[in-house]
Amino acid sequence: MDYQLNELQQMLQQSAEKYIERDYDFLTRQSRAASDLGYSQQQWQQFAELGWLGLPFNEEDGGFGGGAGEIMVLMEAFGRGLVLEPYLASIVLSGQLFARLGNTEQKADLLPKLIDGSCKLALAHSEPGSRYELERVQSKADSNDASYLLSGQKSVVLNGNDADYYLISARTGGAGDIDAEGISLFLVAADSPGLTVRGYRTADGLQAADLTFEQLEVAESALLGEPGNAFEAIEWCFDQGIAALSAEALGCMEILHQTTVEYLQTRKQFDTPIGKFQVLQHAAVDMFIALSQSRSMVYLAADRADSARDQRRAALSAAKNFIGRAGRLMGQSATQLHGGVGMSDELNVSHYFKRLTTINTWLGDDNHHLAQYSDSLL
Amino acid sequence: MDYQLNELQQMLQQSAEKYIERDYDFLTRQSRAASDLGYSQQQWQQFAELGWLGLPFNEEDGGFGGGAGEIMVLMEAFGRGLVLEPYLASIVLSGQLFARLGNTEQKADLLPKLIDGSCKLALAHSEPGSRYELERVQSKADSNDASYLLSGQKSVVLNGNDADYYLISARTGGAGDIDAEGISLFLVAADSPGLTVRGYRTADGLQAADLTFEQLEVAESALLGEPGNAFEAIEWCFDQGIAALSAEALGCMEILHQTTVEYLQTRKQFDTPIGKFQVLQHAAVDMFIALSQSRSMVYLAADRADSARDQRRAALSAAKNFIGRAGRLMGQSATQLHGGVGMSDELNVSHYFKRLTTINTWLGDDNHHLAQYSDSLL
Amino acid sequence: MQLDFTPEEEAFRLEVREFIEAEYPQPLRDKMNAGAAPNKQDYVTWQQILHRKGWIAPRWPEQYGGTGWSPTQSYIFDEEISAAQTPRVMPFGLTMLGPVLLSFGSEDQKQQYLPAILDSTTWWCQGYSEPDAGSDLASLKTQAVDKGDHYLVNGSKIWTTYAHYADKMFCLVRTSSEGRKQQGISFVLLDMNDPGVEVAPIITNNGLHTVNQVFLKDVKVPKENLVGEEGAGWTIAKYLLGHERTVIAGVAASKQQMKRLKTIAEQETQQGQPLWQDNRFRDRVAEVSIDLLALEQTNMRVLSDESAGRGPGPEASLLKIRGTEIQQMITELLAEAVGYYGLPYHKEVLLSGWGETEPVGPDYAAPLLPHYFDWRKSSIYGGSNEIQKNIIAKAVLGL
Amino acid sequence: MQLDFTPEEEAFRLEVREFIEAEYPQPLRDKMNAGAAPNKQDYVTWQQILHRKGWIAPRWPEQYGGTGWSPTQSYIFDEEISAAQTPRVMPFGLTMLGPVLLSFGSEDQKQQYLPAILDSTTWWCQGYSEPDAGSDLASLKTQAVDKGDHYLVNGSKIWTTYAHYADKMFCLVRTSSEGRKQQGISFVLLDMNDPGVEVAPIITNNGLHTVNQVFLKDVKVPKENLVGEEGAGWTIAKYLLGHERTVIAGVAASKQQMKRLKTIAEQETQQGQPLWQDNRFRDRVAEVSIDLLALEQTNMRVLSDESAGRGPGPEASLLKIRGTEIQQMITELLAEAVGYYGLPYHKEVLLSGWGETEPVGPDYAAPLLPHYFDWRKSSIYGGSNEIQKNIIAKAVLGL
Repeated sequence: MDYQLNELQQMLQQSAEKYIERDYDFLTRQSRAASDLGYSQQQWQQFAELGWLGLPFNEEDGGFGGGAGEIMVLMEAFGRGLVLEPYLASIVLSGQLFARLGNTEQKADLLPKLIDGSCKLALAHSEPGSRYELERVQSKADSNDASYLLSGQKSVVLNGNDADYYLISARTGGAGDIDAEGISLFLVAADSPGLTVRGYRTADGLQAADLTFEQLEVAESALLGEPGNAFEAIEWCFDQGIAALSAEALGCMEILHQTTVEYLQTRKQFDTPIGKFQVLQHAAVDMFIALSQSRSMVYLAADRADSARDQRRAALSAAKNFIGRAGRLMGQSATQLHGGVGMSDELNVSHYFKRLTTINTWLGDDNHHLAQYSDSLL
Repeated sequence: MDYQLNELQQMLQQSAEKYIERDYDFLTRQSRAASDLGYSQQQWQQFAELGWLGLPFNEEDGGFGGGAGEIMVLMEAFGRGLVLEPYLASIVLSGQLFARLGNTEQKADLLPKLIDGSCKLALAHSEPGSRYELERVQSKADSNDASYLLSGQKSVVLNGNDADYYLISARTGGAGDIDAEGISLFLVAADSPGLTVRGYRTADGLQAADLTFEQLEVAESALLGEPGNAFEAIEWCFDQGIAALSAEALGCMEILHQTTVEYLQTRKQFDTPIGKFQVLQHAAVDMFIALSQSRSMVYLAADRADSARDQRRAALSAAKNFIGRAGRLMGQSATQLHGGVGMSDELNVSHYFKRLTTINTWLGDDNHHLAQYSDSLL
Repeated sequence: MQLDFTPEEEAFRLEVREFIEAEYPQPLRDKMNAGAAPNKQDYVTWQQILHRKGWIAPRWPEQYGGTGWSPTQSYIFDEEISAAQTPRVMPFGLTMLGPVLLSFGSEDQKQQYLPAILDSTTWWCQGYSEPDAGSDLASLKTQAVDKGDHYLVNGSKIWTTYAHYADKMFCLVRTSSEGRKQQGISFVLLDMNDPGVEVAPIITNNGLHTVNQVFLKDVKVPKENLVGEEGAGWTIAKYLLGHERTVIAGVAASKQQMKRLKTIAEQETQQGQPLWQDNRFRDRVAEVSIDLLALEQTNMRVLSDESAGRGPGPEASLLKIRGTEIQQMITELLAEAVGYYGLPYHKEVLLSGWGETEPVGPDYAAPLLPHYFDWRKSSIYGGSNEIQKNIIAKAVLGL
Repeated sequence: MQLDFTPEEEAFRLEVREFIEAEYPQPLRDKMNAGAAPNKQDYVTWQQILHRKGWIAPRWPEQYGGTGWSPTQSYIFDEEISAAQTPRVMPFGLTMLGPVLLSFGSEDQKQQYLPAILDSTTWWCQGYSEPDAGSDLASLKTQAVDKGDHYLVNGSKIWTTYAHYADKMFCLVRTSSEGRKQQGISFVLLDMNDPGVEVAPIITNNGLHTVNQVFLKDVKVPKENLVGEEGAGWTIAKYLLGHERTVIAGVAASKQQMKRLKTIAEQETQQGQPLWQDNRFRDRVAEVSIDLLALEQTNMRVLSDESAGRGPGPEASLLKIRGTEIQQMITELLAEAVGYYGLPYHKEVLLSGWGETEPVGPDYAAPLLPHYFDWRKSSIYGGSNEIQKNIIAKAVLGL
């Protein structure tokens, strides 16, 4: 039993934390968020140079062979910096899914560009009405000679606003809309005729898009993996995403906790630092308790991210539920303890609060994962 | 809109509170609880003399024509005194149920004895496995010439230990075990051959019993109301019980709150009354908030106890849920704020805590009633 | 005890409802129903409609333009207004300054200010909080130096709601630093157009501009703008805090939001069913619904005590705490209900609804998460809930 | 990072499990499985079984009878002991006094007391709390007056667990009233059979007798029974509080109780189905189960830090708070699961199980509600959870 980071992870942690400290102060972050792109392509290139974009890919694919533990370390630092660049969307979710399903040729084609930062992906899976249910896919892919015709809608595709390619799931078979069998995954260029991308910002300052496609034709070679067989991989990549998001949340919580304690130490009311008021002290302690346990759950999530399916899913649901609840407590308490100042857009507190809130929604909220976990107890 | 007690209620309140203050101090209560009977027959006769045993019955039946509002006032005082006598079992639940279903002859026979204190009833409805579901009755009553043969079991019959008669529900028809149709109610003497009564104390110092009966023969005249038609009345009397229990809980909470605040004012630690510690202050405020709102819900419960079925059931479930949660908070907080002293059997705090806990279970706990209320929103 | 409304009260409710039905302008109604934030003109439009009917100041004395309603009638009126989702009546002039002037103002001040409050031609804002005096209001530092016929005011106010709409501000200032810090506070009126008044917007966590910081630099406030005695500011502020406590529970608005929640959950789908069918979700709503019922009953019980001549008891103090907690829970459930479609942020929709634009996701989704963020303020402002509990502990429990 | 146990650790687990399986006496096992309270003989029997195996004092140095296990092994041992539901090892001699004597005691004291702790022939109790010194331990008043070769002790201790079983007591007394109140406290050992020692039972809310008040009247304590220096009592007490913090989370016991909860909920019926099938009930269990998982992971992370040579960090302080909160929630869910059959109270069953008697309701039901009542103590004793939070606020957060 060993909860210590290994050497590679410690190295990664140091470089990531140093990067955040040096290149990602809050004001710079805000100006990047306000730019047209919503993040910095220059920073993305930095990520490439630091080797982060290749982190989870096999060495034969040009990557570094890292796993959930390494991504965890990186994402925790990204959480501390409220990083805007689409690492979760392009690398953790789509990149890993692509690498898992794609054949040698497809990978040779795309992975180098993904790793060198010249190309970005987004995962288009959820649909209006599917909520957090992964099996529910209504989009259809009809086989048509040597091509497929895709029709359907995809909801709130993370970083869907500026991806070069989408991974679009669509049904090539299966009994009805909620069969895990019959779901296929396609690589679709953003500029494909028949694809409409409606982009927007999200509440946390990131961006996403809704996709609509009608009789969108893709070549057979756009299919990733066997037809109808993508579900298991999609589920797996959602779990990778959960582990990564949880680590990002942990980073957010660290800053919120630290900022709040400092505020309590310095802000004075009634002629005394407000941190002398016992009720506020205990609220800060509750934050500390949530934070400490969140770290443990983030470790657990990373450790279980490659376990056998049932064990993996239960552990990841437990982690996502815990992190969701802890994040809510941290965000709400930090706001409350900061008083009016916590409501202001100018301070970082409200932005960490918002990011923790949207993290809870992404990939299934705390209540969804409570239900998943609860059902796993049967 | 008027939330003021009327004159009759104010009078009742005064006399009941005076009675509790004079005749029901905690030590006397404890010695009564420790007696063989578990309460005082002498006090029961007092209840009769004060007119309380006839309170809810019609004037033509020898009663005083009171309703849920009057019972509320009485039960609140009983809660303050942790009264042991079987008013809820014998009068509120069984007495009112009997009066509602019984015919003129049956009532003329029994009600005078109920009202003068010489006879007590208990309601035997719930069964092993029925939990809080009122429709689920497995006990059977087979018609047999001019009699019925009753077979079944009844669980945790409140004050079942020393009742003179039981109101036993049993199935004379209906489709399966969970049909609201087909449930009949019988008046059965405690000394009937074939009836086994296993009595015991309950965690709050009251008493109850499990009943077993096999081919227990009762005359046709033991049937109350039309055959198969008792369910609606049983449901109604459970709601009367809920309103009464909620009022009793309110009385318990008042004392717990008052005792706790006094303790905070007087108990010293770290050279200061512990009521100066902000965290304990806020805990006491949370108790105060729960108490105030509980009073409102108790009023609502009494007011709605005779409304049309759907409105009544929803309001009573809401009240029972709220009171259950508030009672838990009051009991747990009072214990915690009293520290070790709150754990001791010698002080009244632990007994109010226990009574509030068992009140939550009786007639369906907070979670059961949340589900009921939730389903009523559909 | 008779918890239902009387037939007379129900008839009054109908009258209010019919009035709103007839007079609430459709374009404004559409905008409000879309969850958009009303602007200055929207507020004024609706207030002037109420004013023309004579219903703008229910709790003022009749001779000054009040309605002469019972507390219960006022409550019913609030319920109907909330149910119709009209813009709320801005409290600064009507429920804050008005009662203060009526109790503490000179006859001149009443003549000068009350009519323009009633007809909404003057927009007031409230100058209480300061950067270094939030929950500890009495430590405010804005100085008013006596210059004979006027005070020279210097300092800064913060979190000033709609200062950028306001014509005038009522304001707590320090006229003395002697004695207990509560003693040197005075209550003055100033003009937002006066030289030296500067309004700086503060954007809050929903991305919108509602509150401000107001800088006061050598602002001249004529002595006749002092309300009450010099040094009576704290007494006036406390009077206001105790005023209208039954309104702050926000029960009517929360009931309206609960209806909205149900409507939305009936439209959202989960596992192919309406979300509302899911016990797990609906049970959480049910618990809040019961809490709201308990708050409502407590609110009404307090009202009933008032009507029976027993001034609001200590129960009134808890209404703000529970009221805001419940409001916040509802905003949370609303955002939860729409799942992923809570995430897109459309500032223009928050300001004016989708209008002709095709919505992203369901048309009701866009404002929900920003509302959730925004409502965190409710447990902070008006005396934070922690402060409220301190007050109950001390004043009610004697701790 | 490798969160699973190593094969060696799993082999050790198996060894422990097999030992218990072979040596845990069936009658005692039956009694414990029925949820009955062990008596003195039960505790001693089990402790002596562990002692014969050499496993009674895992955390003592090997030379004094310890096992030489790693923190992880000790943790695994605790897990298996808890899973088997054996009587717990009484902490007073083994995990409290033992380490104190090892760190602060004289060689004579070690020789005299440690062997009888190991073989359970001396039962110790702890004399800390006093009627007027609960959470504020340092204000204790029991006086020890220096009489040359002995102290004359007068005062009273309260909440003394199993004082009525005890042969001896270790005890904090005041040997001086000079200086800070922490400074005048000393740590002494006394004999429960000494003249002047009187034990008065306190019945707690489960109706049982576990704790006591102990009156000390002119009790002579020889000077050689002083542990450490005179006035070092507070240092020793604090040392003890910091000791073994990873055990107090009670994770292993809570995991065992969660299993029991599931078993019971599978047997209880609701609407004709096992209660366990009801999402509404199971979701509440699931949430506690996730909380317990988070606590367990935190506990193990702290252990791992310890093994890596980094002493328990500040995280350790939260284990008591969350551990007791979770224990309490589980007792609540257990009582809820059995519905009406939680209500009957059978004192004799709490002491020795149903035995030959036909149970009232399901045989597992009787102890559940009394356990719920009893476990409220866990957030009070050992430094109440409020005190624990004060400590974290001050020591960890610097507030």
